[in-house]
This record gives sequence, structure tokens and C-alpha cells, in this order.
Amino acid sequence: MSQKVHPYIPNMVPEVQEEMLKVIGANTVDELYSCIPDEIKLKEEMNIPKALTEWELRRHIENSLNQNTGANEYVNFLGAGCWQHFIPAVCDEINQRSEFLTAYAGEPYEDHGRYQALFEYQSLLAELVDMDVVNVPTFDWGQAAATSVRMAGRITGRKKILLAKSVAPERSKIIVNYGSPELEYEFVDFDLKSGLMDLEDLKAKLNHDVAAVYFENPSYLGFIESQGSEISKLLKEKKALMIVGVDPISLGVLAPPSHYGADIVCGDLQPLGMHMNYSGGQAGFIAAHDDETFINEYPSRLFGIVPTVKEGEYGFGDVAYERTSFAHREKGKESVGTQTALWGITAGVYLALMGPNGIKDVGQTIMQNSQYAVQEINKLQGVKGSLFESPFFKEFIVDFTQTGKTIEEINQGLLECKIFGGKDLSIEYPELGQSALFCVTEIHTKEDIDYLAASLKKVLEK
Amino acid sequence: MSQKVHPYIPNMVPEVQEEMLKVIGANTVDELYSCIPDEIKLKEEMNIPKALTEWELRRHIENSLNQNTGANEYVNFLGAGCWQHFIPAVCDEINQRSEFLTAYAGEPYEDHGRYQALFEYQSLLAELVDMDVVNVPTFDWGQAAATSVRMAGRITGRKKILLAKSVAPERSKIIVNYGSPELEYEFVDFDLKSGLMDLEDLKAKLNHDVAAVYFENPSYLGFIESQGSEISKLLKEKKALMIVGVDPISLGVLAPPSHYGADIVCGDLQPLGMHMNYSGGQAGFIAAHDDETFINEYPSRLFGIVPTVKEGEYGFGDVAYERTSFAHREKGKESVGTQTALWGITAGVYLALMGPNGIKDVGQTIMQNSQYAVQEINKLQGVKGSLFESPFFKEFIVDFTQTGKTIEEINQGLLECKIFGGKDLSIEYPELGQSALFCVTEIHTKEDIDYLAASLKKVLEK
Amino acid sequence: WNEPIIFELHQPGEKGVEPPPVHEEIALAVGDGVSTVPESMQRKSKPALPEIGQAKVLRHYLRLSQETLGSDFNVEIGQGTCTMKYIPKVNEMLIRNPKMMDLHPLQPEGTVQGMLEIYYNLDLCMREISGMDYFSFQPSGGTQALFAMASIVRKYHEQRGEGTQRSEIITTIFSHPSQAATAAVKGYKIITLHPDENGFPDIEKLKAAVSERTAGFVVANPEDTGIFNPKIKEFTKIVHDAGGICYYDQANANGLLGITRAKEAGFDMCFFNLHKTFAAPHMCGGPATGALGVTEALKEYLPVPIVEYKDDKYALKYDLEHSIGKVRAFHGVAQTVLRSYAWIRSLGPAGLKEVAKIAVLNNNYMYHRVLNIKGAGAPYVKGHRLEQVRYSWEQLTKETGITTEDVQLRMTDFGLHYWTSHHPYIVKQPFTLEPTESYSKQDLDEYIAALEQISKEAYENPDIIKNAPHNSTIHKMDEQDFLDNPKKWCITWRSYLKKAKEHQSV
Amino acid sequence: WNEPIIFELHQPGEKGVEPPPVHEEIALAVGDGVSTVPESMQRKSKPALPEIGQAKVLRHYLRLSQETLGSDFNVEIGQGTCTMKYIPKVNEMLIRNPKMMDLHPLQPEGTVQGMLEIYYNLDLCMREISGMDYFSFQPSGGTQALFAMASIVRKYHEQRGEGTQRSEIITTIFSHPSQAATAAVKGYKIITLHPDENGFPDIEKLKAAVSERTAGFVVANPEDTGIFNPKIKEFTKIVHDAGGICYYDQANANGLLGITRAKEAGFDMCFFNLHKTFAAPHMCGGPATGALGVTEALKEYLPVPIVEYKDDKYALKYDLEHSIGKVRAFHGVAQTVLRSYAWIRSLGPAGLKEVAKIAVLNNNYMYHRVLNIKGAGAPYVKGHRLEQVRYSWEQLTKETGITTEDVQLRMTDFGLHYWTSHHPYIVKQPFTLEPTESYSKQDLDEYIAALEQISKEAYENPDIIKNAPHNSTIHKMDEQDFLDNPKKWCITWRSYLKKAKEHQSV
Repeated sequence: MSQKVHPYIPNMVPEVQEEMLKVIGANTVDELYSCIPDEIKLKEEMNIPKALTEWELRRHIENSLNQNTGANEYVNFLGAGCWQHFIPAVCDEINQRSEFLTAYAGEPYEDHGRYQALFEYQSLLAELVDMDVVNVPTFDWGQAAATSVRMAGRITGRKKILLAKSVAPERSKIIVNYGSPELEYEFVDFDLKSGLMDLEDLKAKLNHDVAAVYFENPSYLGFIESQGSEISKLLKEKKALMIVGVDPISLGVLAPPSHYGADIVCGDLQPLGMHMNYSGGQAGFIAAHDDETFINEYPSRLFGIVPTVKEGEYGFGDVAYERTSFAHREKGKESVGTQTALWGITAGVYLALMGPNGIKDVGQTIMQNSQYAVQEINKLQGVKGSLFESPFFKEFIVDFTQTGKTIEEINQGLLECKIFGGKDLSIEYPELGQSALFCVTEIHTKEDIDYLAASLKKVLEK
Repeated sequence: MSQKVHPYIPNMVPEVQEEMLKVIGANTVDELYSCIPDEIKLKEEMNIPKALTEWELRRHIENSLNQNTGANEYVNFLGAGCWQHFIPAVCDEINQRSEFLTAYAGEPYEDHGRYQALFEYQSLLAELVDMDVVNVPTFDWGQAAATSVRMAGRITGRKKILLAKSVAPERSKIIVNYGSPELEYEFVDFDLKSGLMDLEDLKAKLNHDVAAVYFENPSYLGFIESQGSEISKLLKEKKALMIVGVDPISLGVLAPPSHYGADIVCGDLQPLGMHMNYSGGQAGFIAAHDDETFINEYPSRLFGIVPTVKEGEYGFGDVAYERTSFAHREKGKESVGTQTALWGITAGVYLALMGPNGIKDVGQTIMQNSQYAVQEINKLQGVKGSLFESPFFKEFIVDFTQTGKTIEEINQGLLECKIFGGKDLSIEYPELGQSALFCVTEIHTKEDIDYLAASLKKVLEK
Repeated sequence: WNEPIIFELHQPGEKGVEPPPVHEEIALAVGDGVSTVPESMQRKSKPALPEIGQAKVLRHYLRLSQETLGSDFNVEIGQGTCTMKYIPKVNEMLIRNPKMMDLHPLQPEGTVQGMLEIYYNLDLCMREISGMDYFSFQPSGGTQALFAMASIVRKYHEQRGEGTQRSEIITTIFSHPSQAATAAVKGYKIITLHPDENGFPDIEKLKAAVSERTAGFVVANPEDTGIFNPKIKEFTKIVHDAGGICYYDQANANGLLGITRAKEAGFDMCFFNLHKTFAAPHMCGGPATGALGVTEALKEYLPVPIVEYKDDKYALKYDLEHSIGKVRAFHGVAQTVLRSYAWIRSLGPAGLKEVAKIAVLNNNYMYHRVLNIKGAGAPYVKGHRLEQVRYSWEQLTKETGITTEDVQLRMTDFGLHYWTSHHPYIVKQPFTLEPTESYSKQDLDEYIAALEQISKEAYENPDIIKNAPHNSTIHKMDEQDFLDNPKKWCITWRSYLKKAKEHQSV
Repeated sequence: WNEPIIFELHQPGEKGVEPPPVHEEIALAVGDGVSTVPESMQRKSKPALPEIGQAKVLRHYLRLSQETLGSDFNVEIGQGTCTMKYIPKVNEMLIRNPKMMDLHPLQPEGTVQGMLEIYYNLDLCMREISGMDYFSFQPSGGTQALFAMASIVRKYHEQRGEGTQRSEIITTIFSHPSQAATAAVKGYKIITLHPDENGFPDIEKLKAAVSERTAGFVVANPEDTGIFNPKIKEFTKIVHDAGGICYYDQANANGLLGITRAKEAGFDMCFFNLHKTFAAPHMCGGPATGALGVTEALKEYLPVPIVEYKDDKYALKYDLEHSIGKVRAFHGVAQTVLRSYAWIRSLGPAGLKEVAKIAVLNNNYMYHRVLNIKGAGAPYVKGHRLEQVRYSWEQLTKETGITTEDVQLRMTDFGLHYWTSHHPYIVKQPFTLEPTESYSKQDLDEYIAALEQISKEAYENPDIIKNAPHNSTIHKMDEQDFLDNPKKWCITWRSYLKKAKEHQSV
């Protein structure tokens, strides 16, 4: 059967093909495949449904998507690594621009705008973490932490990594798989009352083999680790590095880890202007001081600024390109490839829009809203609004153990009220009983939170 | 109370204001209003709710919009001047581009792209109607028809306009109001069986005072007026002009009015790539032959092509600008202003995408789908699938008179089946009994049409 | 880019998009669908549209877009009277909601309550802003709103039996040309008042002009000069006393929000361009909305339908006793209604007033700076300017020969728009700047610096101006009469091909 | 535009956007929210971000976008190996649906059935395309997919007690650098095979390389040269016989869809870059997806979760016995999964095969045309190229001194991308062109014409090349060691300000 010309494939036009084959000196396109042995050629047609026109495709995909319920339709209290925040429309406009959407790896003179936008992203995030070096973003927080840890291994020449037990278990999996078999990992306990790192346990495990300690602040479990300076002091004694993972949207109100001794800071950009996209909005950053030793261990691309021959005009390029696997294959530092550049640009737009005051205000509103949620939940019989006594940011553990109900039951009840309840922690942290990790941000209204409390009451009384 | 600086108003920054006032030599901004007498100054604050931040605004508007049910959610058979068609994604991409969205009236060298895109639109639509002149689009079909009629008045120096009675009544209202008191109007009857123009009535009313006859093809009531050549002949005898309104999406299969003698052709661009937007997608076009007499009577802007000093490169500008009210105020031809340029550009994109085959295919599919719908509806007891015996395009009158039910009742029943039934004609055309104008396009699937027939059956049997 | 004309991209056989196909069973049931049509009504040959693959069509139009200088891209203060302001992106995202885009205008009211609510709420806001009592959003541009108002004037007098007698409408020369043009379309004789020596509308001339033939008075205030007529209330009174209706062109009301209103100045009607003061985008020239407000007395004359709120429901009201009928299909441009409502809500009453104040501040700052540029001036009274100013290069032209059109071409090189002015050029060598509230001092300084630079060039090196533009996307156009000679003008590509061929064969 | 660095737009007091404010009653109930934090953990001074109004931020980034040459804007065949193809706009519209954008990855399965269905359906399609049995879409780029495969290799051997023994992974020099790099990250020693004189991977060298230390073999086919290894099945057999796992880098499978598959060639695993062959956009470099497929035998090693369909419901399966755990958070980049699924459905099986055939046709057409350009060549075997070719300007350089880097700078003037190649430059003065199915003959001719023109210039007027680019958005960069000297490099603006100041004070 002769194929219709597809809108995406202009040269399906038979006359054009003939003309081209004539230039090539072949009779058919199949001839061009003569280099592939017949025995490995696919004989049958692939079992894939036949082509849809644009309108049919649209209906088909939209029918599928209509089976979903978005977090914009229900009231959502899920966080745990992917968070629902306010996204300025300008962020979407910029990352939907055809130019940025379809650009890739052009050279500095062709893609000047891309280089500048990413350099500016690096510069803006640098202010937020108060450090001098930020990379072109990597896949996600987990990858950023895993790479940070490997950088520490190379910098110190040591093999042992200590991970706080409060690090997100899924993230730990990424870190451990990425570092093995090169590195060894050990976990440092946390205090069951406060969530804070158990410094005694740290001391016990901290020896001269330790390349780095990695902890998160605010932690996966929401609490704020206030012992940063003490931990840093202990590490300095052993010449080990301190790596801190951070939710960047907290840094308008919380001290950035560089202020309490972090050598490397990493985290996820998703809160800074990315839609959740069922986890498609993640992007990892790695920040450090302007120290040659550290910079040379980055696997990522780092864009630098270069003056042009015209005063006040700038160009951009790769700093120390020779580090990378692009330049040196397996001799490069880890590997680099397509990662999450568009989200870097978007995070830059977000920070430029928010400015110093916006970023402070949003942090403060999150703290107020989440504290209010705990206050309201605490009023419920047998429920502990926040399991840990430490202050928290955005997320907090609600302990339902005393109610006799499981998180699964409670979340099912909430779902019927059009609420996505917090993440069930009973599998990852059985020691916390029937607890769930709730997330409250600046997008939650008082009505949302009151509705949560009322719905919980209803569910618990059932 | 001191105002917060609004994101849209940079110079609300007090320090900047002071600096500027210093340059001006004023102490306060209020001083700059000293030219307004106190007695007409507004003393109280306007009773408008206080400002919303972007997120609050978004929630507020989306809450409102969520009270709507879109034609994408129900199965929609409403047409009657605004139609649901397939819209290629590229059309949306182009008309959402910041450049086109926010451009206005730049000069040819600054806005070269805008001029070219509109010139191309003119050229593409010209092929569809097979005429040499097309304007930068006006508000809507009604305006296009109203202006066409006034052009005819000026060209012929006559005052009388004959309108087919099958012209959309709402459109007639626009035409009549726009032409009064300058012009006089009279209606020509249609045959109740076929819908076609009553040529005897036409002959009776056609005299040497008549500037033009205006009819639509396919008509508002869906049928195809096949007497174009006869009408043209009658008009030529009296040196009156023939103006035909047309649904441009029919022109891949139907003869364009220029082929049967039309002097001016007008219509609505909305089917060519515009979302319905609750009627925000309308845009009117006026086409004519390359005849100086006609061109000089256009009130609209007409972009023309101009070679540049470089071979093969073109620039663009206004043809015969001196015609317009911009140039000559009340002495210009009618008036011109902001109309619907973006929809012109979009229609151009649509036609460039569809090409000669696409535009034919879509017309054919519409004819097939709508004929199928009539066939299925005809199977229902007491229902006449198409009231007129003439062939039709896209729309057709379904006569329910014999079922004893009113259109209002039937449409209410359909609504409960998630169907928007046809437009109730019983008010505009009481002579047609309990009839409704149904619209079926290329976007309706066989399932949609079968579902309509089944639902009608259910409703009628209730 | 040097983009060819789209027809030049034609490659037979290529395809841009595939429309939805007919279902096989439908084709079986009804046949080809076309042969039912009488042969005379079938199209014989396909339209000569180009055939182009999707990627190439997209690329072409994207490149054309980059060759268009939208207000998002430059300091857009050179198109005075057009009120180019920041178009909030959030509003553009909101109108892309399918619950807006995919609404049919005839849907049952119960299924469009949200949309009607937005219409109604905008009406309420507009009432506060203007002091009028009812609004229609049907007119889809300033011109159409002016026309609708002229239609109401006529209907009003007809209703009172004075339709024929009242045959004149009075306006001023510094009002938008559409005021005169639309009234003329409605059959009125136009009386145009020229200003006094200070640029104010001349009250004595008005007194002389009114009579029992006066149907109405239409005016902008401030006019294109940016000068506010402080005696406006006396003006409207004079017209009312003569039995005429006063209607107010508030296309641009940007300096007045919350400051002064149509009502207090004695107007019976007014309109606002939502795409100017109310931050809907200009979209290369529409679609747009001219929001038309009237006092209670004129409500019954409005085009139908208008939106009402009753019994907790929004409804469309069609039965207005003296309605002029319709000026545009259905309900006007709904997305623009939504945008402007969103914009108003994002500012609130205090924010709206700030809009006006900063627009006036920005304009007065520019005014003082521009007057210091060599060769530039602003005729008429000193000061008294609100949101815009009509300036003049008369002195520059005298001293250097550089005209305002020359300056326009040179401004292109700075990536800035610059618009001369509406005809006729009462102010010699005019240019009109309107800096709105959207621009920062830094932006204004950039624009001023460009003007200063050009003034400098005019005196020192005028050739650089005369040869402009230097940085445009295209070369200089061939300066023949391609646009005014019927033998040469080509309004479509097919026309061009025909005429170019003729030309060659000669 | 000459856009300043964003920090230079700072104007104290301006604001880009206002985040949602706290409710008054909440503030009353809990106070300022911040003082509960120990003082040491409170931020003392605000971050030194710039303060800029919204319009100016938007304008800045829009201008930067226009200074970026996306594949939508040019004939993008100069970035060989990257498979730059048409990105269908409809897919981009589909992913902007809130029912995609606003999904949280931990929502109950019942509320994301549509999303899971899309994952599952794409899995089914991928199985057909590759012959593999299960897919994971968690890896978010080719590099991560390669790393995941190396992880599976290790886990597999560990599971069989050969973890320590099998310490080597074999690859080829014309495979993407990430193959070697990721295996090295996973602790493997890399053995790199160089080709034979015709450019084919050398089977004798492979035989010599395999041993009981062989953990795996990773290769692309065709490699970056565009040459297809016809003995691939023998290659995989040799490795299997030695006890190793074979994994296939199909980052770019554009010439092979429906033609030949990983399964038939004997591979145990493969991955596809959805942002290459499957028409997801590159987005300046991600986010992306490396779709990872394995045979039944390796299913239990996949990262979790994968999507299953059971009892009419889609579900996430977490319990895979030997899972390597996770390589990326949650479920990967869902929007890219949706895009690629939509792309496959828009083509169908016949269309996919056409993609491959036209990509190969286009490439062979270019190949024949480029070989006719003076100074250009393509080392190794004549013909045998599939979807791309690595060319060489070695002769041009010898004869004119113009290098491939010089050509690159000059191509910028034509508005076209041109990429030299991955290091090391085994092919001298290399450039790699991959014209994909998206470009028409006319497009290819345009690109070829630019190369011809440059070749001509090289021989006749090399200065024009050496001084390129002439039309770039910026002037030539100062060619010092700003990027490689730690005293001068500046990775952030704050760094630049510090170092520039130091510099001045010296």
C-alpha cells in the first residue's frame, strides 16, 4: 500500500525520493539498508496501533488524562520530595518558548541566550545558597547528593560516607547505588524525640576514613536540623567534608548551610517554579565555594563569563571543560549528558521574579501555614500534630498511632473528602508507628487547612 | 497607608518617584493633577474588591471558569455562526507567541514579520475564494457583510439593498444598523421547501435603485444556494452587485462565489483555526477582484508587497492609505481601527498547514458526517432530519414539530445526556415550526453521532 | 532571517497537517458526500494553496514572529495614544483554559455561569470606574464602540421624534479620527472644533456650534495632546442644554482611573478600550473590546444581550426596548473581558489609582526631559499634561531638515517603536509618547537617550539618519509607487505574480 | 539585543511577583512563624537577589530566548548524534494539561490511572520496537540509562557470585563517551576497541579482549560514524559465551525503527533516548528520558517502580527481587513519556518505519553531496552509512589552514548549527551531520549550500572565515584564559564582581 505523506516527514513525497535516490545512485531506499544482514532484519510489522491524525491523537490522549485527578482539583498535602508551590506565569511562558524548548547544544555564538540564561541561573541560585559556584543542573536531588558524595570521595581520597538516617530513603537508594562499589556507606541515627542527628552516634562512626557526612536541612521528615555548626566542628577535626541537602525555597528564612560550615550544598530546584508533572519537574543542584579543588571535581558543566571585545558586553563558555566525560570519556569526572537545563533556566526566572523579599515572604508564609495546620490537627483527639518537638519547615509528621486507625484507612477516608493525605511513613520508618508526612505550603489557604482538620475529624470519628 | 510596590508598576518605588518629581519640579504626584478641577475629582474610593496576588487571582478566576462546561466536555451540535472545528496545535503556538500577542501598530521596518504574516494571510485566503484582493480582517462576518453592502452603495451610487431572508437574523441586525440611515433594506423570501431564494420575489424587488443583493452560501440555515449564476445574471441586467457571504471551510468542496458571479465575497474566519472562545474567535473578511473602483472603497487596511533594493527580498506597506479614516477622518471610507489582525494571521497559518488537499478533505468529511447525522436522525419517528430538500453543508434543520415536543424540551433532555442540541429556530423562524439548527463537523466521530441519535430517541420516548 | 513568501515554500506532495478523517462506515453509508451537490456548485479545481510540511510552516511563522517587535520586547512608549502597557502573563495563561476557549456562545446559560459571572463582575467594576450604570462588552474595538454610541444617539433622537432634525455631531480635532468617522458612517454631519491658542478645546467655538441640529458631542479628555480640558463639565452642560447627548471617548483612560469619571463630568455614555487601559494585548491589531457604558436613561438602547444577575443566577437579557440591535456577533470578545477583569482584580481600587498616578508621573518626567532635547518641543500650554504628550520636531526640521518620518526610521535601529501621529498634522512634525505606568525610570531614560542621540546626529551627522534603518530585518524598500499605483499594487501574492509577469513581458 | 546580566537590572524596591500572602487569622494564631526557629538557623540577611519589575524580567528572558537558536528555527542537522527532529506542537499542547502538570507522584493509583496507562502503553510500544520484554522510564537521560545498565550488570554478576571477578566492560571508541564514563563510575575497568581500517568494530580485537573478567559489552550500532556493524550478532555471541552481558546504546535509533531490533542482534538490554528518536524536545539539555528495556531474565533487576496492568487497573510494582533500587526520584520525567507515546501513536507502525527509511535516505543524500565538496571527506568504508555520518575537513585544513572549529564559527553566520564531534578526534577535523526524517530536500540543499560556500571561501578568501562570526548576537569573546584559569574563571556573577574588582585594584 502506498503511504500517505505524513506531516512530520516531508520527504515521503515519492517524486522527491526518486530525485534523491538518483543523486545517491540507488534504486530504492531498501538498498541503503543492504549493510544490515537479513537474519537480523525485522520481518513482521510491529504490533502498534495504526497512526492517528492530530485530532484523533488529541482525543485519545485527553481521554487518558481525564482519568487523572490533579492536585489542583483536590486539596493536596503530599510532599516528600515533590511539592506543590505557586508558579508564576512568567516561568511557564519562558520555558514554553519554542527557542528554549527546542535548543540543545549549540555553541556560544549561536546560543548566546541559552548560555546567558544558565549563567544567570547559576548566579541567582548562588545568592540563595550564598556560595560562589553552582552547576548546570543535574537530574534531581538524589543525583546531586550522590555526585556531591563522590566529589567528596575524590577530594579527600577517602571511601567512607556517613548518611543521616533521616535522609529520604528513596534518595539514599540513589546515593548508595551511584556510589557503589567505590564508596562505603553507614547511617547515623536520629533522636526519636527531636529528629535531630544523634551526635554521639556520629562521633562513634566518625574516623579518618570518612570522606563526608551528608544530611538534609530541612530534613525529609520536615524538621530543622539545628546542630549544623556542631556537626561541622566535629567534621573539621577529622578533615571530613560536610555536605548538606536543602530545600531551596526555605532559604529566604533559614540560614543557608554555607553559614554553618557546609562544603558542598545540594538540593532540588523543583520548588522554584516547576510544576510537579508527576515527578517530571525535579532538577538537582550542587553548590560549592570558589575553590579549584572542588571545581575540578564537578562532573557537570559550569558556565563561565568572558568579556567580549566590546566594553560591558559578555560572552559565555564552559569552565574547565577538560574535567568532563565529554572531553575525556571514562577519565573524566563521572559523566555528563542531557540533564535538566530547562529547569535551571526556569529556576532562574523564578528567583529573578521573587527577589530577596519574595523569597523571604514565601518562606515565612510556608512556616506560618504549616504551623497553623499542626495547631489545628493537634486539637484532634489522639493525634499528634507534629511528632518531633523540633521546629519544622513545610512538612511535619502527624502521628495517628493512638487513634487505632492506620494511615491507609485515614488516607482512604480523606480521599473520599477530595483530599490527598500525607505520605504514609509506616513502611519506611516503622519505628514512627502509624505516621504520615504532611506538607503545607504557601498555596494552602486557611480554608484548605480548616477543611483538612474537619475532614480528619470526620474520618477519625467514623 | 503606604502602598506596596506592585509587580506591574515599577515606579511605585518611593525613592524613584522622588527623583522623578525633582526633575519635574513638583512635590507630589497629586500636584500633576492640578489641571483637573476639584469638583469633578472622585472623592471616595471605588467599590472594587482589593487586590489579589497572582495565585489568589488564579484561584479566583479558575473557580469561576470551573462553573462552565466546555463544548469539549459535552458533545456539541451548536453552530449558527460559531463552529467547533479541528484546530491544529501550530495555530495556537503562533498566535500565543509573545511577539504577535503584544505587537500593535509598528512601522514596516520594525514589524516586518507582522506585515508579512498578514500579507500572506491575504494571499492564502485569496486562493480559497479565488479572488485577488482580501483585506486585513474586520470584526466579524456581520461587519464584513455590512461594510460590503456599504461599499456596494458607494460603488453604484444607489441606496437600496436586498437581503435574502435566509441571512442570519442577528447578522441582518448588524447590517441594518450599520447601514442606516444611509441605506434602505428589503428582504427577499426563500422557498419553504428548498430554502432557496425565491427568484420571483427577487425579480419583483430588483430595480435600478438596487445597489446589491446579499445572500449567504452555504446559508445560515445550512442549505446550499445553487442559483448563484441565475441570480448573478438578473443582477447584471440591472447593474447591481452580487455580494455573497460564505463559510470559508466549505470552499475546498463548494464553488467559491467568484465562480458564479460574486463581486464581493465576505464571511467569517473563525472556522479556520480559531477556538470558539464564547464568540471571541470571530473575524470578518472581505474579498474582491483587483479593480481599483472596489479597492478604493475598502475602509480596511490592505497590505501590499514592495520589492527592496535586494533582489528577491520584499517589504510591505499600506495600499492606498489615503482611503482610510486614519488618513482622512470622517472623509475616509467608513472607519478603521483595531479589528482582528491576530485571527488573520492564524487563518493564514491554518491554510498553510491544510494546503489544497487538507481543505478539500475537511470539507468532504464535514459533508459526509453531516449527511450521516441526517440519515440517522431520519430514522426517528416523526422527525425530519433535514427540513429542506436542498443539499446542505455542515448545518441542517431538524424538524420536531410532529413529535409534539418543543425544541426547548428536547434540548433540555439532550443536555441531561451531556449533549448541546441544535439552536432553537422557533423564535427567529416561527414558520419552520419546532425546528432546530444542528451542526456536524469533521470533529464529530461516528460514536458522537450515533450517541446523538440514541439520545434523541430516549428523549422523544420519554 | 530572510524569510521567503510562504508560497515559495511550496513542495507538491508535502502536507502540514492531516484533518480528522471520515469513519469508514460513514463513507459506506453516505458515499463521498460531495456528489449530492449540484455540479455547478462543486469546486472544480483545488485552491492553489501551497503544500508544505508541518515543521517548515512552523519555522516560517516562528521566524516571522521574531521579526515582529511586540511590546513584550521593547520599551513601548513610542506609540502614544495606544496605551501600550504590560500584558500580564498570568492572564494569558488563564484564557488558555478549555473552559474558556471551548465555550460556544449559544450554550445553555446554566453551562456558562462562570463566564457570565466574569462579564457581570467586570460590568460592576466598570460602573465604579466610570460612574455609568450599565455596560455592554459587545463592541469589539474602539471604533465599533464609537459607532455603537453614534447609533444610540440616533436611536435616542428618533425615539423622541427628532431623528431628522438632529443631524450634527460635534467633535474636536485632537480626538481620535474614528470619532468623526463613525459618526459620519451613522449619517451625521461632523463639526470639528479647533483648539484655542493654548491647546484647550475652545468653549466659545462650542457655544457657536450647538443648535437644535446638534445630536451629540463626542470628545476625548485628555485629548491626543495629553491636555485635560478643565471646563469639560461646562462643555457637557452646553450640549445638554441644546438637547444633545454627550459621549466620551475614553479609549485611553490611563491617567484617570480613580481620579475623575465620565459621570461627574456630565457624560451620558463612555467607552473604554480594554486593550489599552485595561491591559488586554493588542494582538497585532485585535480582536479587542470597546466596553460601552451608559447611564440608566440610555440602558434600553444598548445592543443586546447584556448580562444580568437575578435569583442567584446569571442570565442574558435580550429584551431592551429601544435596543440598537447588534453591532457584533454574540457576546463580543470574551477572552478580553476575562483578561481585563483579571487585571482589575490584580490591582484593586488602590492599585488602579496608582496606575493612573504613575502613568501621569512617567509622562511628566518624559515631558520635562524631552523638552530639553535640542530641536524638540511641545506646542500649546506649558504643563497640564496627563498621560501622554504630542511633541513636535518643528524646530529640528527647520534647523536640520530631519523630519519626524526620518526620526521614525532611525528609531528602528534602536529597537524602539516611534509613531508620528494621526493625520492631519495640526502639530507640525509631530510625535506622540505615552509612557504608561509599566515602564521604569530606567526604561524611560533609555528611550530618552535614543531621542537625544538622534537629535545629536541630526545636527552633527544627518546622513546616518537619512540612510536609516541600518539594523532592520530587511533592506530599504524600493521607493516607487508600489502602494499607490493601481497598476503596481499587489494585495496578494497571486496578484504580484500576475503583475510581475506582465511587467517582465513589457 | 545587548542584554545586560540580570543583576544589572536591579532597582531596589521593584518587585517581579507577589507570592500568596498569609491569611491574617493564621498570622494571629501562630505569629511570625520564623521565631520558632533557633536563632542560629535563621537567615540573618536577605539573599542578594536582584529586585526587578515583572515586565522587565519577562522582557529580559524573552530577549534571551530570541538569542537562542532552537531546532524550531533552523535546519538543525549540524548536531549529529543528537537526532534533532521536528517536535510536534500538538504534543507540547498536550503536556500543558493540568491533569498532567499538576499530578503529584505519590497520589493514590486510582487517581492517576490515565498517567499510568500512558506509561504502560509506551512500554508496550517500546517492546515492539526493541524486542525487549520490560521497560523502565525512570532514567532521565541517556547517561543515567547507561549508568542504570552498568548497575544491572554489576548486580547481575554479584547475584551469581561473580561480582568481583567480572571487572571489565568493553566498549568502542566511536560509541558515546558516556558509555565508558558511566561504566567507570560503576567501578569497571574500561576496554576500548578501535575500529578496523574500514571503520567497522574489529571482531578480532573483541575476541582478544573477552575473558572471565568480562562483565559486559556496551556499544552503539550504528556508531557515531553512521556505520552499521553487520557482525553484531557474532559480537554479542562472543560476549555471551564469555559470560558477559550485552547492552545496546540506542540513544539514537532513528535509522532502525521497524528495520532491526536489539533482540534479534542478541542484546540483553538497550535504551532509547526519548528526546532523540522519539521526538521529545531537548529543552536546552533536559529534562529527558532514557527508556531502559531488558529481557525477561533481567526484569527483576530494574529500578522500581514499574507499571503493571492487572485486573483492569494500572498499578505501580515495587517488589522486584534484585532491583538496583532507584536511579532517579519517583517515576522519571512523565511529560516526556507522554510526548513520546503521542509521537508513536501519530505515526503508527508504518509511519515509524518511514521515519527510519527517510532518515537514512536523507543522510545518504547528504553524504553524496558533501563528499563532492572540495576539502571534505568521510573516512573509512565507502557507503554503509545509515542515519548519520562523521565527516572530516582534513584535506581542507591541509590545503587552506581552515579547521573544523573555524567552520563552526562561520556557520553561525548562516543561522545554522554545526557541531564538531566528541573527543577524542579519531577522525581528524571532524564534523557530524544527521539530517533525520524531519528535513525536506530543500532544507538539506540549504545546509549543503552553506558548507559549499564556506569551502569556497576557505580556498578563495579564508579571512572571512577566520573573522567569523559576523552576524552573531555578540562580538568576539576576549580570547584569554577566562575559562581555564582558576584566578580568572567566574562561574557566577558574584564571583565576577569579586574577581573583576581584585583585578582593577591590582
